Amino acid sequence: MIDQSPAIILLAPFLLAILLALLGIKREWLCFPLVITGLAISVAASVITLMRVIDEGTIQYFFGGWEPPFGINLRVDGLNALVALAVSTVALLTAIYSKRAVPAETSDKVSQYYTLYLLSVTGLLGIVLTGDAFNLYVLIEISALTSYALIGMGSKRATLAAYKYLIMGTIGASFYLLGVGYLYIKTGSLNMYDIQEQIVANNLHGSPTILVAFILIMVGVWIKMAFFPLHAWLPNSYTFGPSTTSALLGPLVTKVMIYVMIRMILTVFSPEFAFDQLDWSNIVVWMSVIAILAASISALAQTSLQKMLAFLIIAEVGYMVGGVWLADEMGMVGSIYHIIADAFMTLCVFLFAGIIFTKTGRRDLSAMEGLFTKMPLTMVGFLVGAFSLIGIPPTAGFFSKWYLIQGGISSGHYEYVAALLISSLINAVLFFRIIEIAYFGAKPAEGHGHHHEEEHNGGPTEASFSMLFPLLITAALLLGIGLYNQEVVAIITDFVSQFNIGAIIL
Amino acid sequence: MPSSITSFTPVLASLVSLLAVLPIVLLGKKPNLREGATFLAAFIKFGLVVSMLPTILAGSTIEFTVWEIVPNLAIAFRVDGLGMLFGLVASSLWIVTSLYSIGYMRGLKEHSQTRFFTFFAISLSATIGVAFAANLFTLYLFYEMLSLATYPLVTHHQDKEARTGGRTYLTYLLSTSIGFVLPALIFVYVKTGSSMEFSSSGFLSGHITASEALILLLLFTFGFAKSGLMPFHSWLPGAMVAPTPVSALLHAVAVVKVGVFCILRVFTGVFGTDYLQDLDIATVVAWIAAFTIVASSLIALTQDNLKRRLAFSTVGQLSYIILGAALLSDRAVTGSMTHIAMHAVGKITLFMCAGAIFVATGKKYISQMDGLGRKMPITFAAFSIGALSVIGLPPTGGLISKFYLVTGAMDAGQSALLVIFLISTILNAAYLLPIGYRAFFPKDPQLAKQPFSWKTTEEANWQCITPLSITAVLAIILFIKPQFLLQLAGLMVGANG
Amino acid sequence: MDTQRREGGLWQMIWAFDLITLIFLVITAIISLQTKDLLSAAMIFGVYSFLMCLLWAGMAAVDVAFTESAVGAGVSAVFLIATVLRTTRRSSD
Amino acid sequence: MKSFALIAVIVTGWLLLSAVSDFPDWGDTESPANDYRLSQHYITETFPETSVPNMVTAVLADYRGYDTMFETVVIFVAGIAIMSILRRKPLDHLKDKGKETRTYKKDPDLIIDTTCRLMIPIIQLFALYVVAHGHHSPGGGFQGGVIFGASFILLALSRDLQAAQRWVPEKRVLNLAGVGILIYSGFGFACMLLGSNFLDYEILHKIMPATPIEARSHSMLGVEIGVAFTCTAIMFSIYSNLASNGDMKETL
Amino acid sequence: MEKFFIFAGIAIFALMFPIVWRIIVGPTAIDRIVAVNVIGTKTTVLLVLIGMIYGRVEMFVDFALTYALLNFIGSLAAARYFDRVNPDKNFSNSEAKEQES
Amino acid sequence: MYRLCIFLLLFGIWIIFSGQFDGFHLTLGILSTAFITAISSNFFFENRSQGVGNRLQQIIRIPWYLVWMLYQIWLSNIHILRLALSPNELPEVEPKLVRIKTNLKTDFGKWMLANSITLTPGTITIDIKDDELLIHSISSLTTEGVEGDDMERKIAAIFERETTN
Amino acid sequence: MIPATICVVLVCIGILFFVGGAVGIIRFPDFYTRMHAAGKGDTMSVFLILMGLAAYQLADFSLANILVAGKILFITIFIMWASPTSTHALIKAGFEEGQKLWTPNGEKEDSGK
Amino acid sequence: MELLEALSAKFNYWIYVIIMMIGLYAMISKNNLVKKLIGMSIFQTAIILFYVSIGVKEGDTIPILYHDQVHPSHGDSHHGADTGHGEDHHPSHEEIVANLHIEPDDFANPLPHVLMLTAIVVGVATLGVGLALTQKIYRDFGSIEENEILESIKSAK
Repeated sequence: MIDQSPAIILLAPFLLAILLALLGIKREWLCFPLVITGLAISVAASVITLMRVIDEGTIQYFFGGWEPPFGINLRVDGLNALVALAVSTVALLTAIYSKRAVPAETSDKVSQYYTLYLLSVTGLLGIVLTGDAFNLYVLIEISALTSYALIGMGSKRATLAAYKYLIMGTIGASFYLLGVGYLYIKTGSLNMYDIQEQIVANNLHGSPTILVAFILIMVGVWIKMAFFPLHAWLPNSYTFGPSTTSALLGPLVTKVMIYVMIRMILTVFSPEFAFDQLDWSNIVVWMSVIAILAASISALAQTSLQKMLAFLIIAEVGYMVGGVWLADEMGMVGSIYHIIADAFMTLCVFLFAGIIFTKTGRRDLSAMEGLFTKMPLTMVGFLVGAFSLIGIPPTAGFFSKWYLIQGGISSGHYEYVAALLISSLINAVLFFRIIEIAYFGAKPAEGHGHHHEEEHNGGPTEASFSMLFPLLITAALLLGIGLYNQEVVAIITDFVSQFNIGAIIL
Repeated sequence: MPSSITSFTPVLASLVSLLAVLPIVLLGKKPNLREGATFLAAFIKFGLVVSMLPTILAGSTIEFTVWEIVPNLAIAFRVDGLGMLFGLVASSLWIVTSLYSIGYMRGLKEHSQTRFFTFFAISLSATIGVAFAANLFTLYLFYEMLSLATYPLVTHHQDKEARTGGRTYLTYLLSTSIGFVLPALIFVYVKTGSSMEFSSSGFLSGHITASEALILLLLFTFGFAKSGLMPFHSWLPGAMVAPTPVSALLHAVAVVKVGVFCILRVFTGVFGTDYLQDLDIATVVAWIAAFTIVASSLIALTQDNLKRRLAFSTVGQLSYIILGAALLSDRAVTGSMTHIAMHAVGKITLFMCAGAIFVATGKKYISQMDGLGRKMPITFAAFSIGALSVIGLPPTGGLISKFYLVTGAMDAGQSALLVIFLISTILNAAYLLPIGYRAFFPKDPQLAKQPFSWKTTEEANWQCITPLSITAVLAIILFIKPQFLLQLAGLMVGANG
Repeated sequence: MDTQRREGGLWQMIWAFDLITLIFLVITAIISLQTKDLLSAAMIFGVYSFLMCLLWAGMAAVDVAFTESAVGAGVSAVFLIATVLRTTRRSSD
Repeated sequence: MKSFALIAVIVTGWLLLSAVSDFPDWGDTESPANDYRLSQHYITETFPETSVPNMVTAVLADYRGYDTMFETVVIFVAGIAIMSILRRKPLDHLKDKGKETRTYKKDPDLIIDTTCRLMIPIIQLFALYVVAHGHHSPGGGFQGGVIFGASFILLALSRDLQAAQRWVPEKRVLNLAGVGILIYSGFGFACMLLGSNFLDYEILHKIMPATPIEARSHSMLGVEIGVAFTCTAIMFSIYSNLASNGDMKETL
Repeated sequence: MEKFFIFAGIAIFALMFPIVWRIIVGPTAIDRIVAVNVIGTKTTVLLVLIGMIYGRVEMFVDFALTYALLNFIGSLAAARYFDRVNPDKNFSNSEAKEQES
Repeated sequence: MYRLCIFLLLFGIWIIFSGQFDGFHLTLGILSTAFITAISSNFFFENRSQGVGNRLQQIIRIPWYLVWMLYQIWLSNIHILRLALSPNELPEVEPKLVRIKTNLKTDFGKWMLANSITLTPGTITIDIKDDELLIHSISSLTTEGVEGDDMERKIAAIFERETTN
Repeated sequence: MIPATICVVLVCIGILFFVGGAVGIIRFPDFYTRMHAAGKGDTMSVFLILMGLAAYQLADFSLANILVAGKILFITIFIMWASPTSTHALIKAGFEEGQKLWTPNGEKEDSGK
Repeated sequence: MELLEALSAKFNYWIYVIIMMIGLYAMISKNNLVKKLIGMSIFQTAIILFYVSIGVKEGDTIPILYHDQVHPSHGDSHHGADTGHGEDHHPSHEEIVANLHIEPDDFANPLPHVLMLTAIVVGVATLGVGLALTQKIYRDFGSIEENEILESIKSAK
């Protein structure tokens, strides 16, 4: 069964999603255990796969027994395995969180919600693992369709946000598909590695078709990852959807799309093409600088916690896109590391936001008054996430920033470094604003004569175990990933070094 | 070649107060036991630091690598003369401050005392961490940790004023550390590719160009904004909203000293004085420091709030240290290292006095303190000693360090800066001495006529008085016996020469 | 059935066929989007799908044409009409 | 928005057109896509390897069966998604019934009803034929499923939703859809259990009375049936949700 | 013979033009629907014709049939729309006028 | 019995569809047909009281009717063609709505009648309620054919002979 | 050759009827009359064309081709079956929507298009 | 003339871009939610057109093997020989394959067709979900015009 581990990563949630759809309608209590089982198997398989990748190098898995390019294969290398592990872990943690949130927010549609949830995770895992460019599109659509529904199940405005997401998402996915078509028309292949081989064999790097394909795929993926000027769908989607949805999609969707971008640049088009031949690195890095700054500043203007976090995600996307396009090995390593780190730190803050929303029913920042005294453990979890987003050692966020800045400096993109730092500072302002509210809110409650109902009941109390547990685990993971960043980076460097990016720019 | 010994002690010294957090939190409901834990940790820490002293004085260093966290870059501890000096100051003063804060907090019946002591302990841990850091990276880690851990202390009152103060505090410290130090740090890492281990001759030479060096130097100097160098000084007066023990901690023991300590480390350990001399860029810093000295002294003169005046005084005094380092001559560097200790002792006395005054009478403003010396003779006596030490007059330790600084300036041939030293000393005297004078010899004839008697004194509780007396005495002792401090400082400079 | 390739002249004709369909496609696409009545738009979209289906049949993509005839022409037009019924028929653009 | 859209469209259009001149001509047999071993293999080796004359079906259900499984999942997801977005309890339909301005007719039209009545079984038979003959002629699970679903839609159109619901109640619809995917993935998992890769049908000859190559062919049929199940159920489910605005009462 | 089929096909195509014209001018939605229905029928025939051109009509009849069926469903659905909605004469008339302009 | 007939009928249709006579496909055909018979056989005939023989007779008679219908459709197409291509401004067109009554009892009969009316020249059934048909006629000339009972008798002769007995 | 001839003739007549239907659809004055053109014109022409094609298919007389012809016939039956129903459904819909009946008097207003 | 030739040889690709841009324009600029979805469908079909155009070969036929290629004995017996039920006189699969000769250029490239089947399915699924969202939006906001909805949100604030 060990040989099957890459497939099991995504087949486990898939199978259980179907079982859940069949069994869960009548028996609602069955939903949660099934979800957890599926994701736990997935996490275990991811771990096994990662071990295998470290031991054996790249793992191939041929669906249907057909060798590529004839069949579809999973091709797992260091990059895949890590991102898959991150995705499945985040999904598992969010699932644990969802135990109470889902029945509360989607009253009579629990089994449907969980089915979509698992399928969404399946889609994301599939995107990460597959070695086939077209299969990637199908899986993008699966994760997108499930996202639309998962968001649309939220409040009134969530539906509108989901609609917008649908339109933008379809444009993005279609651009991607078109890009694959442009590749196909020139190479005749769909397997990522085979496309690369064909491009090299036929010397297609100068072809305008390949160039347009590259642009299309990049723009498509940028739309899906909400890269700054194309981000319009994201903030409302993650604000008004159910909290579990935000906690699942917020950390994962954008990261997975960044993975796709990296995969496309490294594996399909080759870094020589993307960085050297096109020489766009400056433009894209500048774009990401603008993205980081604009998103951070927009985040400052928000009064709703979720929305603020949504803009932070957009800023983080800027980090990673910029990091990739620094055309520097360290930048690439930093971006990949940041994918993993950011998945967990966004998860952390979104879980926090979800807890606050379930506890107080409010989304604005003032909902958090005095939480340090009322919900100390929750706040501790949040603090770790916030520190990580700000980039305070020894959380994972610090180290990802470390590598990114290192890449920025060694490639001479000081504007990127500056943007990164400014955004860190803005994050600091954002989070300390929250911390301040949570810290200072407690005292006035004693003296002033406001008779809120909350205060009569003593206000919100510590979140339930099922909500708190994932938050604290995430916080611990953030610290763990931070402290053991060497090990993670070693895997990434192993992967990245084969592309020899550093040599290209010189 | 000084030998190096591998030992876990420096790590333990840093960790002990962090470990103390657990009992402090758990014993939160029982104040006596809780504070017992604090003391225990403080004494253990002090003991650990002192236990390393002989080794250091013997010319060896103690090293320990904990964790290689980023390729080539480890969290590592290394105790050398400068670190030892600072560690000694910090750990010894923690005991005093702990005692004092117990008095202060109980005296004022402050809320959330458990939280207070918790973060106090964490801050100390970070401080010792900074002191014993072996490389820039570790230094930065503990520096950040200190910034964050002191935030709840600064904003302890949780009122509007505390909110503003805390906001300023964090804004300055975090923005400079993230905005300046971090990029500089990574720049250094990228350029040298080394472990950034401090060494007495620096490790930068040969890796960077002169202009890069200048930028780096400025980034580091301004980046460690805890040193209060203008224009990044205004967090310091802002942070005066904190309870006095915290101010004492901030100004004397932990925060600002960490700032200047870091700058000293950058000058001596990262660039190396020789390299700086070659490049001839330190003068820029020296002049900024000089400007800060004069300007802050002038501002201090105008302040009525005692703590604010002391705060501006601190800004000036810190710049002495930076200036001393920037002069790059052996004596000046020695002076600035010693000044860390001297100023710490002096300034902590002053702050504790200010706190004691507040605890006893609730007075904050200098104009209210006419004749107070008669009610609180011990406090004001200590205050005067502290003031003398800060100004640099005998019989206090301040004189020693100032002497070295001035002679150092002469060595360096910077006669213009010499003038600055003199002017500032006069200004120091001008803003500190009148306080004591007014307290004992009030202008108001009615107050002046009041007879002095021990019975009418309204001193603060003994937990407040004891520590400030101790530090006042310490200030005098340091005048008499400054040798080991000088020896420690000399270890650094000597290795340099 | 002969298994020979069809001769070139025929190919030209098929090409002409293709061309007409494409022009029709553009026309119907524009009409469908410009009509202010959503019900009509839905039906015209159905015509668009018909033409697509023809086009694919003409390009030898039988399976695609089959799917399009099943989905595009039938089901999605019905879905659109259902939505028009459940929302509103008027459109401002 | 309009001018922005225009700019976006023009830029994209220019971009796309700029590559057109680089394309091989339409219908070029020598173009890379047509000349590459991938498509050549599919054309020449499909029958030898799978004994299915319809290359599209073979590629769809075997070579790229993994894709098709997810294609089915897409349908399934769409069904569940629409249900979860729209479906509401009849209760809140009653609540806002006062606001309804539309009236509905109950009695079915005789002509339409009779026509559809006679048509439906034949349509269903046709649908099954399409599924079963996907190997030899165009068609397959998806198309057959849609047609089968259309027969239910036709019933709902000619009478009302309840008539169709009596036949395929909502719960059964969902079960059918799930079972469809389960059938599909079941073939895959069976292969896994027998020790081969997911969806590697060849190994199924151990449990099927067939040679390995026939096992591929037969499994493809099985897989198509699974697809058909899902499509049928979901198409009807989508229709009934959309047309009744989620309360399952009235449809078109 | 194939050429004849192609000509026939093009002729039928050409006959779509008037119907498309009807679709464009309307004037009401139901007129358009009628026209769409007619186009659907023509398409069915065209599909069989294409099958003849390819010489493999047995492959094309299947979906020509599907086509006829779903075209029927489509126009039925459109008709049922009017069945379900209250007659709203003002709307359809004003809408018709908008179309003309 | 009824189901068996349906089964055979459907199986015949399957054969036309399928065109594959090997065992495998025939098995599939039998399975599919059985499945459809099982789920939707009762769609075919509303009134099952009639015997199989009766039905067979009806089926035999239908083609003749269909031929007649084809002729009618042919006529109606000629009619349309004439109207459409006449150079004048549609001389004969004089549309009106006509209501007629029918004596047919069964739904199937009415259905047949309505569709026949639709396909004969110049008339279309708009609505059918109970035994009343609403007919749109393009000109008064064409209405005669409908009102002349000819068609109704033919239909009755095929489908409702039993009921008249 | 005979089947081909039959085919050509039938297809041509069918197309002619298509022309009738198409012209009718644009020329007739109101919805109901257009419905006549649409409903009737299509039925016969589809029948003829498809029969023509079926006849051609039978040129090579084999079982397979008979079945194909049968299928084409089936399409024809289907269309002739469905067409009156959809015609009816649509005209009923138009009737219910309130389409006005055209009268020769009002001709001048409407026949402009 | 050259231009015309270039145009005609790649006519499909030109038209696909035009259709796609029509769809894209509608998706971005239309206010009506249903119109946007129609635009989206048009946009997606344009891509399908592109893909299918790739697979066309001059003089090709549909990608299904000829009946007599698969059933060599067909000409005599009018019976298809099924591979699964090897009665004695029917050739086995191996024999058929051994005699099989397939000229790749005869058949259209099946791969784009397969891909586009999936794309169509995805298209209809997206359309369905979009329509469901539209209905829910109408239920919640009473309008399917984007600007009206945004206004009502603004005024509700």
